[in-house]
Amino acid sequence: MKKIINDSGTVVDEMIDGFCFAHANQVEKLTDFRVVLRKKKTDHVALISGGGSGHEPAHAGFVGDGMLAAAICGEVFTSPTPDQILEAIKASDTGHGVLLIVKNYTGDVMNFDMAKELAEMEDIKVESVLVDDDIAVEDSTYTAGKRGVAGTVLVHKILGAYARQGKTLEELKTRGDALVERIKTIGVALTAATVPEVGKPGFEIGNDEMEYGVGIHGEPGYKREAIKTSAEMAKELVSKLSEAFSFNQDQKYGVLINGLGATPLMEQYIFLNDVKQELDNQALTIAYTKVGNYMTSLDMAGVSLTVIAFETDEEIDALEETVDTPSWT
Amino acid sequence: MKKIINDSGTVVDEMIDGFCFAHANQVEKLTDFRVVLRKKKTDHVALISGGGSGHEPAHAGFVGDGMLAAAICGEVFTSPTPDQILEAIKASDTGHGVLLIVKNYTGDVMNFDMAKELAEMEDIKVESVLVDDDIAVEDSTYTAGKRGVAGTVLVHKILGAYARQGKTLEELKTRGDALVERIKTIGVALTAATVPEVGKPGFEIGNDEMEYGVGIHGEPGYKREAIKTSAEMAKELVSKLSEAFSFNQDQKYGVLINGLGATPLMEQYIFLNDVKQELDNQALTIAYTKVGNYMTSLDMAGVSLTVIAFETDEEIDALEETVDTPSWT
Amino acid sequence: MTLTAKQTRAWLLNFSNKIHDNKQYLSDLDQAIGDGDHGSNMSRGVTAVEAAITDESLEKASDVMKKAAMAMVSKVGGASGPLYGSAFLEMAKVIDNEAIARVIAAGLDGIKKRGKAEVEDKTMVDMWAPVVDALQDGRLSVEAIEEAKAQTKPLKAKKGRASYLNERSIGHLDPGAVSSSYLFIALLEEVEVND
Amino acid sequence: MTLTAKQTRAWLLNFSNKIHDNKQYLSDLDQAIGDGDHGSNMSRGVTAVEAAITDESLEKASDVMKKAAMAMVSKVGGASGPLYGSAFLEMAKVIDNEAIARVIAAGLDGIKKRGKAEVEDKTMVDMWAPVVDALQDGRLSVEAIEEAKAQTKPLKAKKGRASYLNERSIGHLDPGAVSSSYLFIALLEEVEVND
Ligand SMILES: Nc1ncnc2c1ncn2[C@@H]1O[C@H](COP(=O)(O)OP(=O)(O)O)[C@@H](O)[C@H]1O
Ligand SMILES: Nc1ncnc2c1ncn2[C@@H]1O[C@H](COP(=O)(O)OP(=O)(O)O)[C@@H](O)[C@H]1O
Ligand SMILES: [Mg+2]
Ligand SMILES: [Mg+2]
Ligand SMILES: [Mg+2]
Ligand SMILES: [Mg+2]
Repeated sequence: MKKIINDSGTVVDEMIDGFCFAHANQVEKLTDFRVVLRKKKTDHVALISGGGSGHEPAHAGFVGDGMLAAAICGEVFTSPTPDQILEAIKASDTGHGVLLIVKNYTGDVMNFDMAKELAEMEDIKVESVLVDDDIAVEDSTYTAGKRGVAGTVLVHKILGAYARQGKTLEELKTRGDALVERIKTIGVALTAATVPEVGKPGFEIGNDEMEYGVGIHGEPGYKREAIKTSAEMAKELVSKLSEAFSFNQDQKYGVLINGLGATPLMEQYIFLNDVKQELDNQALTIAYTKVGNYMTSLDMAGVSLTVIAFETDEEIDALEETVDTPSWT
Repeated sequence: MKKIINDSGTVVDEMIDGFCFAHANQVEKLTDFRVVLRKKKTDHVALISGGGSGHEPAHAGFVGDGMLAAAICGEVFTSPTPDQILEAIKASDTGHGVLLIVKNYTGDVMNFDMAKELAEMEDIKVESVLVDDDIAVEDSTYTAGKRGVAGTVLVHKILGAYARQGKTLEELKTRGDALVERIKTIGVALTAATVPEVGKPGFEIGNDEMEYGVGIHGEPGYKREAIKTSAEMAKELVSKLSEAFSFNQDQKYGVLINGLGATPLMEQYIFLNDVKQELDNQALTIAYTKVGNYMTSLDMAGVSLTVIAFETDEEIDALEETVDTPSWT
Repeated sequence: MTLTAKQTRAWLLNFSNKIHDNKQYLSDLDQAIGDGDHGSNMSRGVTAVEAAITDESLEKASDVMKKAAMAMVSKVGGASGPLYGSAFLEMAKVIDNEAIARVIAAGLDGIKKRGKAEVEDKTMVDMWAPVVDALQDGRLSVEAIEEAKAQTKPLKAKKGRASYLNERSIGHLDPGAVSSSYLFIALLEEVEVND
Repeated sequence: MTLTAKQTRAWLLNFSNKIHDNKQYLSDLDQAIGDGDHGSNMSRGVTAVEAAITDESLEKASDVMKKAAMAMVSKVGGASGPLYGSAFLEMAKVIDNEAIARVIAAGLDGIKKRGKAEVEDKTMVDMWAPVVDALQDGRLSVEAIEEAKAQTKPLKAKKGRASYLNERSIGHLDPGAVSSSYLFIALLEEVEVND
């Protein structure tokens, strides 16, 4: 394992210290709780998110005016605990209530739920929106359901804009739940991530192999193949999304190409170019595009493709609105 | 070689197409010349930069209001040609003249010089600023001089702000030349980049080795060692900068931690935390900090550390000013 | 019979030792069908439990159990943190007044309420439920515990991270059921439960 | 004697063939002390040269040479593009009126002006300069060219990418000198130069 770290046990704390130093104008650390807070309090509903660390810039990079009021950092790839989340809620609430944006993993769901219950006992209004955009996993009552992945940052951005407009907690909850239904993601991994504490890659994969549908913690995907061209990968991923969406030529769509950590921007743009071809072939309207490392998996090579079906142009505007956060360009 | 590409011969064109599609609000392609242009013309001196491709987001990601008017994309790791540069100059000039920001490599210098001569023959006022911030290389009349690396993006940003203020071409040239003297960079690589056309890593390095001073095209560094902790790497790089600068406690400094492509943000923030310790030990004032992948080397793992010694607070303001480009946050 | 603070402390410290001893084994089990962190998660948790319950001023069993619950909740994270935390919290509510069978039953309710898993979903519920039954019948034994543990192997996971594996989760022990088995073996070792 | 358009075309096409034949070799030489692209840079360039000079309507040697110069300048990039481009451009200026020794001397001046290298800096200058001398004395031969090429090996690079290597550049042929050697061997093969 070659990493620029000091001690695998302290990576999260050192990262938070570096992060809060780098972005001292925008954020501050809630000492002892691994929470990154917006420096200037919001005068509207506070959006809070978080999860295991190792997905940087998610989630701390999206704290700031127009997006999150706080981000909670768990151990690497492990959900944060209810007390951390509770402190983030208490520090962020300005009387308008708090909306938790949670990725759908058993651990995250339970820890955020407990925090919600604890906060309600302290008379803070809390709602939560569960993001489960990863269509690589079957959604049925026989599984923990689909996972939350890169689409989560689109939820941060859109609801962030709505919150800034002064929408109520209930409105944000309703819109958030509806929004999540229209965001779907699917990825392809070329290499596995190495968790510092584990010291070796999370799964083995050949020098000429790739795997479709791998999760952002290295959860197994649905198909492993010899490495293909970007165009073929785009074809596969778009076809999966096409099944999941039943695309409609009268609707506008948005596309997020998300680098998983070790994949150069050059490849991400090439991949976008191929995704565009595929969507053009289906005569779809792409009204919004975003490319870059937003929800990573440490040093995993690969990309994910998120498509959002817009219901109104308001959503596009919400994505395009300028914000003041460390990592949203 | 595992890459998300189609054909190693067309990576640059496909990347530019993806890029211009993704950022259609801000930029457009100058067809046939691998030039990315700002969509809205500037009404002041036009800054232009470029170089070999493979350093994304440099340079096209910095095209837009407040930074560059155009970026020229060469083959991977190969300087662009004078005719490309000339077309970028002609398309960007609005009568206020054009400033070329050139990284100091023999190829880049000569190609940009030729373009300048050609443009002057067409009565366009052109000046250039040469960036040579990489202190890993000895600067003497017996070498091609220091290389231009990550510090280049600080030059784009600061001169971009000045240009937007309406400063003249001569003023920008003078300030740029002075600025470059106060920007120094040194890096450490953990792995080598793989150029698509070559198909294998640019140099061999052991699974437990790192090399100080490697260039952004894989140029050999000054020392290879077994992998160290982030704190030790910070100590080594800061000591090199310390020699080069003779640090002054009455001056303000800025720090850029630049990821080389495959290194996760988590590690970059940990590294920043250690760099901060080292600078604190010398009782230096850090008035500006930036972290992220700005001048990459394809899929190389590693970071570079750039320090700028500020002469005036105006420079800090120039760095902090909001701009409208694809990749500057 | 209800547990004293002293008995509760001894029980939890014994549990803690077993977790430390089997940390790597638990992570290995989790590597096979999860994300390989169950051992380090639990070990982080019980270390905090030890620190929280050594306080000799804790007089009632419920005080000790509540401290342990809070330690698990605030140090483990992941899925197992809230589950053990909820179990311990529900147990704390009744431990001063109810017999051990009712106490563990309360813990099981806590787990089921929090995690929404049922028997045969291949989770720690598949350890807690048979233990509650055995306690009610006054026949809890190491054999019964081992038996329950082994029965998680052929199951297909329907909850938690292992459920992403679908059929591929079959043939492996459930890590949470195994860590829970240590809790009940520790109970047997420290307390006369089948009285 | 001055060159005709036809002779110039034959010379450059011969050069082009030699570059294609040695593309990998030139890149390998560049891998040792540079960035490994000299072969592909030159091959991209001469492919463009071929296309540019086939036009039979080009009547003067200077027309052919100018086309070749523009092709090199606009297709090669890197260091060798502007250097070959400048050399060819300066040669185009005199080729219709001067003898070949003066033509190559003009090319050398172009290279030196553009790249600021002197003899013994381990660049293509170390091929061009001895060739100019030999032509002036009417004694250019394959042996002389090979000799000049070999002499770049012991030199320490002071210009271009190889200069970053400092002492480590010693012991390798300079790739640009080798590619230039093909230009002069092609010249010998197509034109009677030592008249
Ligand atoms: N919904 C659930 N109900 C009951 N137990 C569960 C549930 N989900 C997971 N578990 C238990 O948690 C264990 C995994 O815990 P752990 O590895 O610490 O958390 P994570 O899955 O977040 O990494 C599983 O082996 C299982 O026993
Ligand atoms: N300043 C210079 N003057 C003359 N020739 C030079 C100079 N710099 C480099 N060269 C020549 O260019 C060759 C390298 O060309 P090439 O590999 O195509 O460009 P790059 O170095 O940009 O990759 C060197 O072998 C050398 O002969
Ligand atoms: Mg986990
Ligand atoms: Mg080159
Ligand atoms: Mg686990
Ligand atoms: Mg080269």
